[in-house]
Amino acid sequence: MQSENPTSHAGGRTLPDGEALLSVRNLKKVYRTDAGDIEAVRNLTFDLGRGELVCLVGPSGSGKTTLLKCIAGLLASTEGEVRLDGQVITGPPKKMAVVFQEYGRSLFPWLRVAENVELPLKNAGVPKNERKVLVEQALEAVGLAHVPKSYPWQLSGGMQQRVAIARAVAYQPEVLLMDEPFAAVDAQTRADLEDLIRSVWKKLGVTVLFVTHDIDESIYLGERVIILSSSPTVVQEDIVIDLPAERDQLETRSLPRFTELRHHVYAEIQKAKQGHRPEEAITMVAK
Amino acid sequence: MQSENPTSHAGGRTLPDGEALLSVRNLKKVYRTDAGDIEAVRNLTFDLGRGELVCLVGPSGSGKTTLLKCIAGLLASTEGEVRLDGQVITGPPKKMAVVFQEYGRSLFPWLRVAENVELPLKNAGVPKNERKVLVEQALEAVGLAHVPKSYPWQLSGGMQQRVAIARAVAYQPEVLLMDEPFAAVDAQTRADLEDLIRSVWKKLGVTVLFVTHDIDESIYLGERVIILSSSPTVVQEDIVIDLPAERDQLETRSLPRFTELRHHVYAEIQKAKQGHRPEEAITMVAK
Amino acid sequence: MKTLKSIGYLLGLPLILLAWWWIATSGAANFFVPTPAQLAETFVETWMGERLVTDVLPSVIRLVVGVLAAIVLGIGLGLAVGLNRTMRALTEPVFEFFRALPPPVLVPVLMLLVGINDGMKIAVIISGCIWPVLLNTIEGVRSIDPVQNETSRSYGISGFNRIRYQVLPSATPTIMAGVRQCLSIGLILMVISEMFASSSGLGFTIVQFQRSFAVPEMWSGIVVLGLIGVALSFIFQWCERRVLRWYHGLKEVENAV
Amino acid sequence: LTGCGGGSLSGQAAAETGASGSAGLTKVVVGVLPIAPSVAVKYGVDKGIFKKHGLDVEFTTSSAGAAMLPAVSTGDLNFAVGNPLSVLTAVDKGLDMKIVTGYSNSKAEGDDINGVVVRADSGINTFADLAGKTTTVNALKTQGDLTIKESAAIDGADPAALKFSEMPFPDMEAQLERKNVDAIWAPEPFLSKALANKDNKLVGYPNQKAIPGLPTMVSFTSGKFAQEKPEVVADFKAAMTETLAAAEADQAGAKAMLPDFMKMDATVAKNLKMETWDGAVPATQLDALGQLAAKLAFLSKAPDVAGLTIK
Amino acid sequence: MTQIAEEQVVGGHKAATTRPRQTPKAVLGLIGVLVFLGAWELLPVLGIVNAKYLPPASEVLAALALDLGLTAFWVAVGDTMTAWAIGLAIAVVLALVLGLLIGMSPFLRRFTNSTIEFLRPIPSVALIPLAVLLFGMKIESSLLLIIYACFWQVLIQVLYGVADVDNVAMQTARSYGFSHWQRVRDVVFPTMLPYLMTGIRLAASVALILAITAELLIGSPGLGNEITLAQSGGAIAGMYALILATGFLGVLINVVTRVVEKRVLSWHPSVRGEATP
Ligand SMILES: Nc1ncnc2c1ncn2[C@@H]1O[C@H](COP(=O)(O)OP(=O)(O)OP(=O)(O)O)[C@@H](O)[C@H]1O
Ligand SMILES: Nc1ncnc2c1ncn2[C@@H]1O[C@H](COP(=O)(O)OP(=O)(O)OP(=O)(O)O)[C@@H](O)[C@H]1O
Ligand SMILES: [Mg+2]
Ligand SMILES: [Mg+2]
Repeated sequence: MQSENPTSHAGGRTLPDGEALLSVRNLKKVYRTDAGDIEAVRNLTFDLGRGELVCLVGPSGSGKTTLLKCIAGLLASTEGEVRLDGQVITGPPKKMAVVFQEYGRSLFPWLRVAENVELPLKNAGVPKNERKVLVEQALEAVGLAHVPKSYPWQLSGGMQQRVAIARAVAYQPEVLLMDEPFAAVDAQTRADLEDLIRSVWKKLGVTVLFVTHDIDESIYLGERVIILSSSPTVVQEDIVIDLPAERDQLETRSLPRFTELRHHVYAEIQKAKQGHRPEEAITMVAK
Repeated sequence: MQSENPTSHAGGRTLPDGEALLSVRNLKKVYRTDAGDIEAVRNLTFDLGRGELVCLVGPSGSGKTTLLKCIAGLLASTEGEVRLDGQVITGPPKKMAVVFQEYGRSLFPWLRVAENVELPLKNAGVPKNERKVLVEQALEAVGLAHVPKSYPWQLSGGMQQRVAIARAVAYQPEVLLMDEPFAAVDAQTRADLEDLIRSVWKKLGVTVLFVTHDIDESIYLGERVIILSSSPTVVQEDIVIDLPAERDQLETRSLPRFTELRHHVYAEIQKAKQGHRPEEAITMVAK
Repeated sequence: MKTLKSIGYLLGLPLILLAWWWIATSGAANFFVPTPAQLAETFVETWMGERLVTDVLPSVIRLVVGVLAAIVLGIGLGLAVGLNRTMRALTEPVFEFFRALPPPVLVPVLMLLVGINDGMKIAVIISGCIWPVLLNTIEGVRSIDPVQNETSRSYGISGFNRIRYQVLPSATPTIMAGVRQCLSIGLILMVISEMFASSSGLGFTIVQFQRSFAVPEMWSGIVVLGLIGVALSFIFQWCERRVLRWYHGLKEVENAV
Repeated sequence: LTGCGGGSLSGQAAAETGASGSAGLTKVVVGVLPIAPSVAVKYGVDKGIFKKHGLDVEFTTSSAGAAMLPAVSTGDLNFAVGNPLSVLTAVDKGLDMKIVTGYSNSKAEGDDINGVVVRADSGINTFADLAGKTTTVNALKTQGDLTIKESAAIDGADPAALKFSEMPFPDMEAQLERKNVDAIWAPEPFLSKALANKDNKLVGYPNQKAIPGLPTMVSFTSGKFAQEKPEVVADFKAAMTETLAAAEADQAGAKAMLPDFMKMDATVAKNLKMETWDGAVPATQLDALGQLAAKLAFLSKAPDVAGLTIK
Repeated sequence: MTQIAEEQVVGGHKAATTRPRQTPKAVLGLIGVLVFLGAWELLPVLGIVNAKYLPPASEVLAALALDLGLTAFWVAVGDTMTAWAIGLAIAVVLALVLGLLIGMSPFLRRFTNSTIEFLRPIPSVALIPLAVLLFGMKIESSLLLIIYACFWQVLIQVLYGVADVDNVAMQTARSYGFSHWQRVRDVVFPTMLPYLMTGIRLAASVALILAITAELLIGSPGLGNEITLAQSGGAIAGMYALILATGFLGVLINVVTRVVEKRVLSWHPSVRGEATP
């Protein structure tokens, strides 16, 4: 099936120098624990162009979160490097927002919902009235306009997750990293949020890297999907999603091409889980 | 559409006295906060027969977690009652296992993976060698046989969630309550776990109440699906899933009846989100 | 009804203990243990007059100044040390060294360095009651949830803002445990500080009573200490409830063990 | 740190390993203060004087009268050697105490064993000049402030105008030098040490001035013990009197025990000026002390010293 | 000591592998101590205090070195540490048990609040007559003072620790039918452990302080008694040497508690990964 699809290739796609906003090069991450070393990520290389919306899928435990944290400058890589705008990332860059997989723990329990969303803006020095508007809009967009005064622990799981999303959206970042941000919300809300992300992406021209487990979601949302192999992780495949730019929950999902892509990704992940590793990646490891 | 489907009806299905294992009667739960009262659940009535596998879906924040906690005896209801085997539940009943939505916080960070799974068995007085077998089997089943010595915080989100599932499965409960247990795992693993739950259910005859956001999953997994309305919550609909008992990820999902049910549930949830409330529920509130 | 209940909680155990004491002392009189009646009488005689202004008040002022300074210093130092691993390694042995020095041997050194004045007494109070605040702050900062730290870092919340909006609130429950310890230790050190180069003060008076075998008076002084302790603690708990409203809400949600 | 953990046993045998197990001896526990004159008790033990009188003495050092008097009253200590004013105060408050023997007295003439020291340039020349000034004593409401007040009164000042504050003896000289206090009341060896400094000068000897030959310590027991075990008390009285006489006669021998007894430097010990050890109860001085203490309101009334003394 | 430093990364990840190797912890600690001793050495030199009253560090260290060769010194250390260990152990066990009992019952928490707050600020020193009355001038008196002072330190920490139990963790335990005791052992205790460790660290030094103060005031044998003797004998350097020894004991005790902590709290964020790089 892979060969049938001209827009996909094993290994991450790289761009010529200067064109990439974010480049990941030979990234390797080994966690050192008392029980021995855990190689979470073996070798990752790919580029993200400015304003791209890329989805990242891969088996559980394949190192998606690890990769995201390396890109966010929260985790030092063992080998290789991540560059943003040509600069090697050593700490969290400015104007980057992250939605963490552990949404519950990422919200500050001592701040109310609106305050949680507001804090990064306040810290960035956004004037008060502007902040107010941004916070209200963001909460409205995720469907939480009615609970600004609640504490995070008074909310349901899905609501907490939406607060984290609202915080990221309100921050108006240039790069948005999201780690399974819709895992805890229902199907309908999820669809709404997918459309929200696409509209934010279009409106603000933000570069998005989006981790998800939902294959349909990755195809519906992304302009490109990167599939990670199972641990020790390399890029299994990098597919361009050649669906129309205007997407609609019902229409797009019923396109034959959508189904085709979906099957392709599904098959790839299954391969990944069974331990298949792309040739290219293996040679990369060797060199 | 609702009328087209003879196996569904608005309001929860009740069974004659003595037949139900678990009965929820006029359950109401109001959270009292300093910012005022929040009515999480308004009025829920339904029954679960012994050995049933029922899925619960509903919009985010509709009170699914609240309901589960009331059933588990962890939360006192404001009005109404929950009975297990005819006994009103006042505290956590024996032989019940819960997989919490906040899987990260539900694992004990001071115990290693295997120890986390083992602890409830140990406390229940299961002999050591038996315990060992159960733990190994459960970890094997969720695909985590290779990390028994890791601490939970050394695992990825999906892996943590699977540890929580393994703990519940190893416990061999009579009633199993699961709150979005597969939210953090990838599609392939999810499919495997779905089949695991069905096989455990068949083998042990355990009664399962399964909260999910994935509509396909609820239909694939359940013998019945209960749809909750949005907050203040009542039972929007209670549908019997008349799919063959032997289910297969590819086959079952491609059945026309599957698609039919899927559309039905989707439409119902959409209605729920838009604030539609079934007649019956409203009259129940009135009386 | 509610106030009645809280009064019951407030006085229940003290009254039981009082009754027990009363029964225990109603038999043979012991020179070193007065009866409740004796104590009550002495208490009024001893403390309700001029002593309140000349001895108790100055002591309490020194205590409050010392404790407040210790809290501020403890939290400030604790943040600096807790947030910085190198600082921690550098300072820990020295802190531990000072922590182990008994105040009675520290006071003479302080008298040499500071002189004999209120400053010295306050320094003694600080030197003793800073430790629980400092240690708890360090531990509180160290045990912050890593996900919270990552959140702050990824949103570029750093420096003062990070301390103000993330580190401090997150460590507050732990810090509060230290502050609570600090209050009673401060009171104890107030007494010790007045054992040196003093001629007035609550602690001085108690020690004086003890030395001159004015036993009921001494016990009444201890009662004064206890009452000040209770008062400080209630003020503290009131503040704590306000500061940690989110925390108590978070923990008490239907969390009966 | 653990380098010399094995410990070369170079230290002398511990001071307190009393001759135990000797048959026929009555065991008594004696509390003493950790100050130089207490060494006489050790002298008596080491020379076997107590044993001769049928007593097996175990002594404990305790720096606080606060602990010593309760211990005597409960019988935890059978005897104690301490400041007579403390005993009178305790009796005044209702504690049942009996004076058994005298112990040490200050010198009635010549250089006394404690004195008031000021800075040479302070302009304080007599006790009267201490009015309005702060003098440190080791403990308030004890013999120090009592005798200084009386001395000032004798010199014509109002005793109420004197101010006192408490401080351990070893810290006093430093505070005087820093001018944190105006005058200090120091016993030997601190007195000699302070006077060795040219910047300090002596104001006078308050004991000598107020009550010449004032007893600095006496030995005492509880009334209960005196009543129950009169023969032990009698033995103790005899042994103590003999001990003190022997120690007084063999000053050099007694002082030689000081470095071992209280870590005192050997040369300091050798040159130490010591109180007069004397087992006779100095009834006149004690009476005077009682009167004076009552006059200055240290006691509620003048005590009946004769009634307190064991004959 | 160096060995401990080598193993600084027990659990969790190393914050930065790309950065140059950090100076070992023990070396940094040593630098801290040296800076302190240097400052002390300078105090008399700069004329801030007279060397007669506060001898320079070098002189005191020399006196300490001399002490280290004496059996009597080690006997005194032994006496002090015996009282310290027994007192601390009893206080910790007592406070732990009572703290768990009180902390887990909202009723007891409220019921005992005023009494605890009344008793806590009573200085151990003021209890000396009572202690002597009850136990005489034996080790029990010192123990009473040590236990009384340490007990509250640990108790308060335990109370706060018990209140910190995570809801979800507790609900998990309840839903799996853990008995009361099992919940205490498996959920409450581990959660409280970091608080308890801080409490023990606080109490350990308070116990040392009180062991010495009790010896100082009651006169039971030990370092405190030696200090009094040195003090009244006018041996200033000797006295500071003993004080220095006390401080070093404190440092030593801390090293031990840190090692214990590293073992029992290896799972906790405070130990497993350095919160801030
Ligand atoms: N702090 C840590 N210490 C040790 N190992 C870790 C740590 N964090 C992650 N790992 C390991 O690294 C691997 C990748 O983890 P990561 O969280 O990146 O996976 P993931 O792709 O995000 O998975 P999921 O989809 O389940 O969230 C896993 O095997 C995990 O056990
Ligand atoms: N501790 C609490 N205090 C106050 N309100 C609460 C609390 N817990 C839940 N709620 C409220 O109750 C409602 C139902 O919450 P619940 O967690 O049961 O929803 P849910 O159906 O599980 O949602 P989700 O699918 O997002 O997890 C929400 O509106 C929430 O804000
Ligand atoms: Mg992840
Ligand atoms: Mg939920």
